[in-house]
Amino acid sequence: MLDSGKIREDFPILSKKVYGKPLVWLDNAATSQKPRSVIQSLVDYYEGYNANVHRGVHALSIESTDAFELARQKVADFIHADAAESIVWTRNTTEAINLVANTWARDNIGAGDEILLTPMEHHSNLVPWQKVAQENGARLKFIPMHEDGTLDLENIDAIFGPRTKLLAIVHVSNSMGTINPVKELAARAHAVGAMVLVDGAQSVPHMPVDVNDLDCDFLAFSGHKMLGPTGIGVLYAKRDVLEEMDPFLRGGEMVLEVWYDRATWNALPMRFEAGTPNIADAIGLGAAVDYLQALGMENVRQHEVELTGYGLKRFEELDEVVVYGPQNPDVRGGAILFNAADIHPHDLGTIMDRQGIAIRTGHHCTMPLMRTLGVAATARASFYVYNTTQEVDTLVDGLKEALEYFAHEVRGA
Amino acid sequence: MLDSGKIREDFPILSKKVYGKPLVWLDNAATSQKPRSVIQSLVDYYEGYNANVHRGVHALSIESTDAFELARQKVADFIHADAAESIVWTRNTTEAINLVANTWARDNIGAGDEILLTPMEHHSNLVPWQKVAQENGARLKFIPMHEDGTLDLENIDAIFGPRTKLLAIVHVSNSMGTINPVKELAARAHAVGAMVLVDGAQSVPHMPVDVNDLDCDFLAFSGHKMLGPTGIGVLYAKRDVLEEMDPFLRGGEMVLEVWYDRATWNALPMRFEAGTPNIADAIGLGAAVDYLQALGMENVRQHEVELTGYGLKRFEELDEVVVYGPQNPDVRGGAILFNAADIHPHDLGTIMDRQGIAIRTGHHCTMPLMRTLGVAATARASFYVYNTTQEVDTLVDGLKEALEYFAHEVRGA
Amino acid sequence: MRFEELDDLYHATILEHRRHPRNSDRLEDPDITADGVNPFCGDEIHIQIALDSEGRVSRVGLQGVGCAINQATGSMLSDAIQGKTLDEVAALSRSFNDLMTGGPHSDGLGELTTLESVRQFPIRIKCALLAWSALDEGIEDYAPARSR
Amino acid sequence: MRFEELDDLYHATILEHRRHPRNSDRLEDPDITADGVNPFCGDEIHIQIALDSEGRVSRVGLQGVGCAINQATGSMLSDAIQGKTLDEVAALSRSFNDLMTGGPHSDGLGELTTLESVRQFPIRIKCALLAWSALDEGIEDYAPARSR
Ligand SMILES: Cc1ncc(COP(=O)(O)O)c(C=O)c1O
Ligand SMILES: Cc1ncc(COP(=O)(O)O)c(C=O)c1O
Repeated sequence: MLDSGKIREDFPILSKKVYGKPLVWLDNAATSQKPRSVIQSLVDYYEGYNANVHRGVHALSIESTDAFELARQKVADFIHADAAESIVWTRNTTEAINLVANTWARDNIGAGDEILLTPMEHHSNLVPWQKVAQENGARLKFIPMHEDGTLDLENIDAIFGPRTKLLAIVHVSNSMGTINPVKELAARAHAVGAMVLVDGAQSVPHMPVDVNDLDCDFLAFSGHKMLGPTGIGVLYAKRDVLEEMDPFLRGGEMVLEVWYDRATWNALPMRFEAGTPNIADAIGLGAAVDYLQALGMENVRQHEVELTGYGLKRFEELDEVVVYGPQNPDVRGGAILFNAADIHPHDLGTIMDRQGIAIRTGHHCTMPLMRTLGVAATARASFYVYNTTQEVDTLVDGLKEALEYFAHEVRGA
Repeated sequence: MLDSGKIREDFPILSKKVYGKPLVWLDNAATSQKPRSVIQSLVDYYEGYNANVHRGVHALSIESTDAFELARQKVADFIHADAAESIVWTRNTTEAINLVANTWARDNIGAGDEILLTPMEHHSNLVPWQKVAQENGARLKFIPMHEDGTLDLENIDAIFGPRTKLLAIVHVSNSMGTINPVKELAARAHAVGAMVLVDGAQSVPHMPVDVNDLDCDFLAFSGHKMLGPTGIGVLYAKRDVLEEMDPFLRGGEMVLEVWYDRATWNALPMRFEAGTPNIADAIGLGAAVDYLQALGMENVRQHEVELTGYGLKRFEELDEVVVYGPQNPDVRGGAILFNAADIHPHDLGTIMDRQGIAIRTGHHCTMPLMRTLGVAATARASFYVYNTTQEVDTLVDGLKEALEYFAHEVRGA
Repeated sequence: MRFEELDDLYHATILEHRRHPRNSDRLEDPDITADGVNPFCGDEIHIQIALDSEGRVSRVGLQGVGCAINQATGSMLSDAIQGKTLDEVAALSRSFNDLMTGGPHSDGLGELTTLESVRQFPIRIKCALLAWSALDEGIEDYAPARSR
Repeated sequence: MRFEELDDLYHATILEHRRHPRNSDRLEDPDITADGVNPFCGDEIHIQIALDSEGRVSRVGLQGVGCAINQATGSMLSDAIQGKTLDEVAALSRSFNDLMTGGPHSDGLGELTTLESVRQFPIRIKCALLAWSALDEGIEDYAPARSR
């Protein structure tokens, strides 16, 4: 569906060589590469209209404010939010989740209440809730999981209850690729009066996401994983929820009036954006959204289904390799998590690296999940719009040779 | 001392025209412009070695981690910090102050304790402390101020006491330019066992700052005000203080080990940096520091003393204009705060804007100070390395014409 | 320096109103009061309205601090609403909003039409709207009291 | 595919140690225990040491999970410290650290010298150092107990 060959031309870094070999970037779940248009949007900003936003009467301030707010509107449209006021800029997914933990959750989750999670949460959607649980006397509860990395929803009625105050759930697992049935679970959560936070770090970049369809109360995601710059992320929240929340960080920009002893708060969404925002990178994320919209998110998704399907099939050739997570590419994202029987992931990572292939190795910020899977570390290849089946071939062929290499031990210096 | 003419060539935006007139950027206290080397550092990163930091074994991740940590070392050296571990990346000054308010202050300031501030604090060094005071039952206390915007230290002995737990003070006032005697006050604070936080948003970019000489426990500043990109700021903290502090934001990167119910923390400074950091802009700030170091901070300071002295003198020609703050340029930073008797600052701002001159108008995020000065709003011109005496002339001449313009009211459409 | 492009914004009529604001005495026993602040500018506006037995605006008091646009708009407003019913005032306010946002507007705006020039300075539009939005709120707050 | 540049890192000696780790039985009554973890890699190392009456290492147990470098280093270490006094072990550890950081090092490292190649892969140096820093800590913790 996507013309990856053409897309690749938009990404300057993809023509780079690593150890003399063409770069094969398969570490997209960690961070994506950036198209020229995004990089250029930063240059245009700094060379043409850099100025602090919102309070200036001069031309550059007006221009930068307009571009900054236009980017917000683009992001709102991208996830089908009703209003730009629902889009709060953060540094990344992690800060977005911490914002909710330190405001809504801090004020609304009490002793004995339950926060419902899954065993596959990224540390960023787990450790903040540990703090809330500890400080407010609440309990973390985990939806059970099948061996193949999908949620076990058989006893779902017993899982949600009157004490459930929040469902905080990853939309697409960054480790195993599992796509969780967020919409159905959100309906369950709302039925018992709980709120729903979706960690969209791996869904928003890779598939169409509609916050009204999911009916989530909060959605968190990162710009750097969706062709955007580092340093910019998003918290989406329903307008009425945001309206009721106490501000998080305090200082300039988020206030309306200030006296020595007290202050009142600015309108949404500035109320949640203290200090000078990351203006350039918000605009850069707007450019990334433009790029993705032009590709079409249905096409992006389809491309990854194809790559993942092809990858999973080719992985079957590797006898000594275990693949974790669901096997049907239609119900999973574009990350393949695996281990080679006899080679530690870090050795594998080093061997792949010397072939120009960037994969990620370790715990992928899901240490508890690794324990549940019974492994200390794993390797992961993850795909995006510019990856090709040829690159999947390079990966699999590279793995084959690595396995062979480690099988022969009699070599000398 | 500085060759501003040559410096200007390094800043692409300065050759821009606004309404057909050359841009005169005098809004530096809000944000500075960026040299080509800083912009290029971002392009180099995204086109050459963009990758997530710290946990990758592949080449790009190693390269980006090295550059990211080198930038940290550059910033440490710039403020003469003993170790790079003392440098925590934040989004901006505001987040840096909030970090301290939500960790050290939350845990160490109790009922009846006092937080000492000045009447000239930026909202970002006031509103976070209002929250701490409210939640912990502490009291905000303000050092008195003379009419000329300098602190009144006559009764200083009565001001510091056994209940003083924190002195949070702006180093250089962003409104009036006042340079506060931070070193002397820090010594007083430490003598009564209080900690010292310095808001260096307007000092670090403009003069040599040595954290060991000041002996402050915390120093906060923003990259975007010192030739760096938006979205990156710094909290410096003494190593042993940081070591004792609870983490603030939680999630990936800041943890060492994670279980479903608990976690342990990573080493300094990562412990305070949750989630994917703003890698590109940290590297960009490193490039900005390189640029400033090459100029020499003593020279930067001297240049601004000259411009401010020249400006204050030329302002004397304007009968109907009131200038606030201390009058001796040797004891003040490069910001001139003023009001034209009969013209509201916003009208002034608009008239200057049409001449290509960007000044700031309003409360400059110091609303309580504006009330103390007895004004609703003011205008501010603030200088940096690329500003020239000719630009000061353009400003003063422009003000003259604006005053004349408003003096004649009989004009028609 | 050529300020021609500013002459529309700072039209003689506008500057004259700013220099000599109309109806600036505070009313002591108003039927309606309305207050607006724009903390970002430090602008304030305070309006008092007395109604006659037929519900028409009989007297207006308007005080404020702020920029020329804000001050002049307030002064013109205090003239323009005299003798009007509250419904007519609300219609006038809508009409002025239309003028500012570039929509089609009725031509009953009189002097207020000189403020059309503010549209060339988008950042200043809120200065012209402060008095009107305060007035709208004041009338809204009054309406339920009236129907009690 | 040409892996020549990897042949130094995955030297035959290293792979052989990884495949057949020495001294892997856990000691039941050790004088010294030392444990190291690198959570980022999921690597672990557990060392037990028994001393003879003269304070020399008489037996070693070493178990671990982790990459080839970590495993091989541990295995070589467990051989290399046999019969040494704790001071000699500490000196050997310093010497190995010097090897890894590119400093001058004594030539008493024996097989461990094959790990010099790790220096070409800086990100992997911590894999080679895990066992040694665990050992250093284990000895440090033992020293005060000894002098009690
Ligand atoms: C003195 C002072 N403190 C704090 C700040 C806040 O900086 P930032 O908006 O970058 O967080 C500023 C700048 O606006 C400032 O001038
Ligand atoms: C599922 C998931 N959640 C959260 C995060 C954290 O994102 P960030 O590091 O950008 O805050 C990531 C990425 O690492 C992720 O994959």
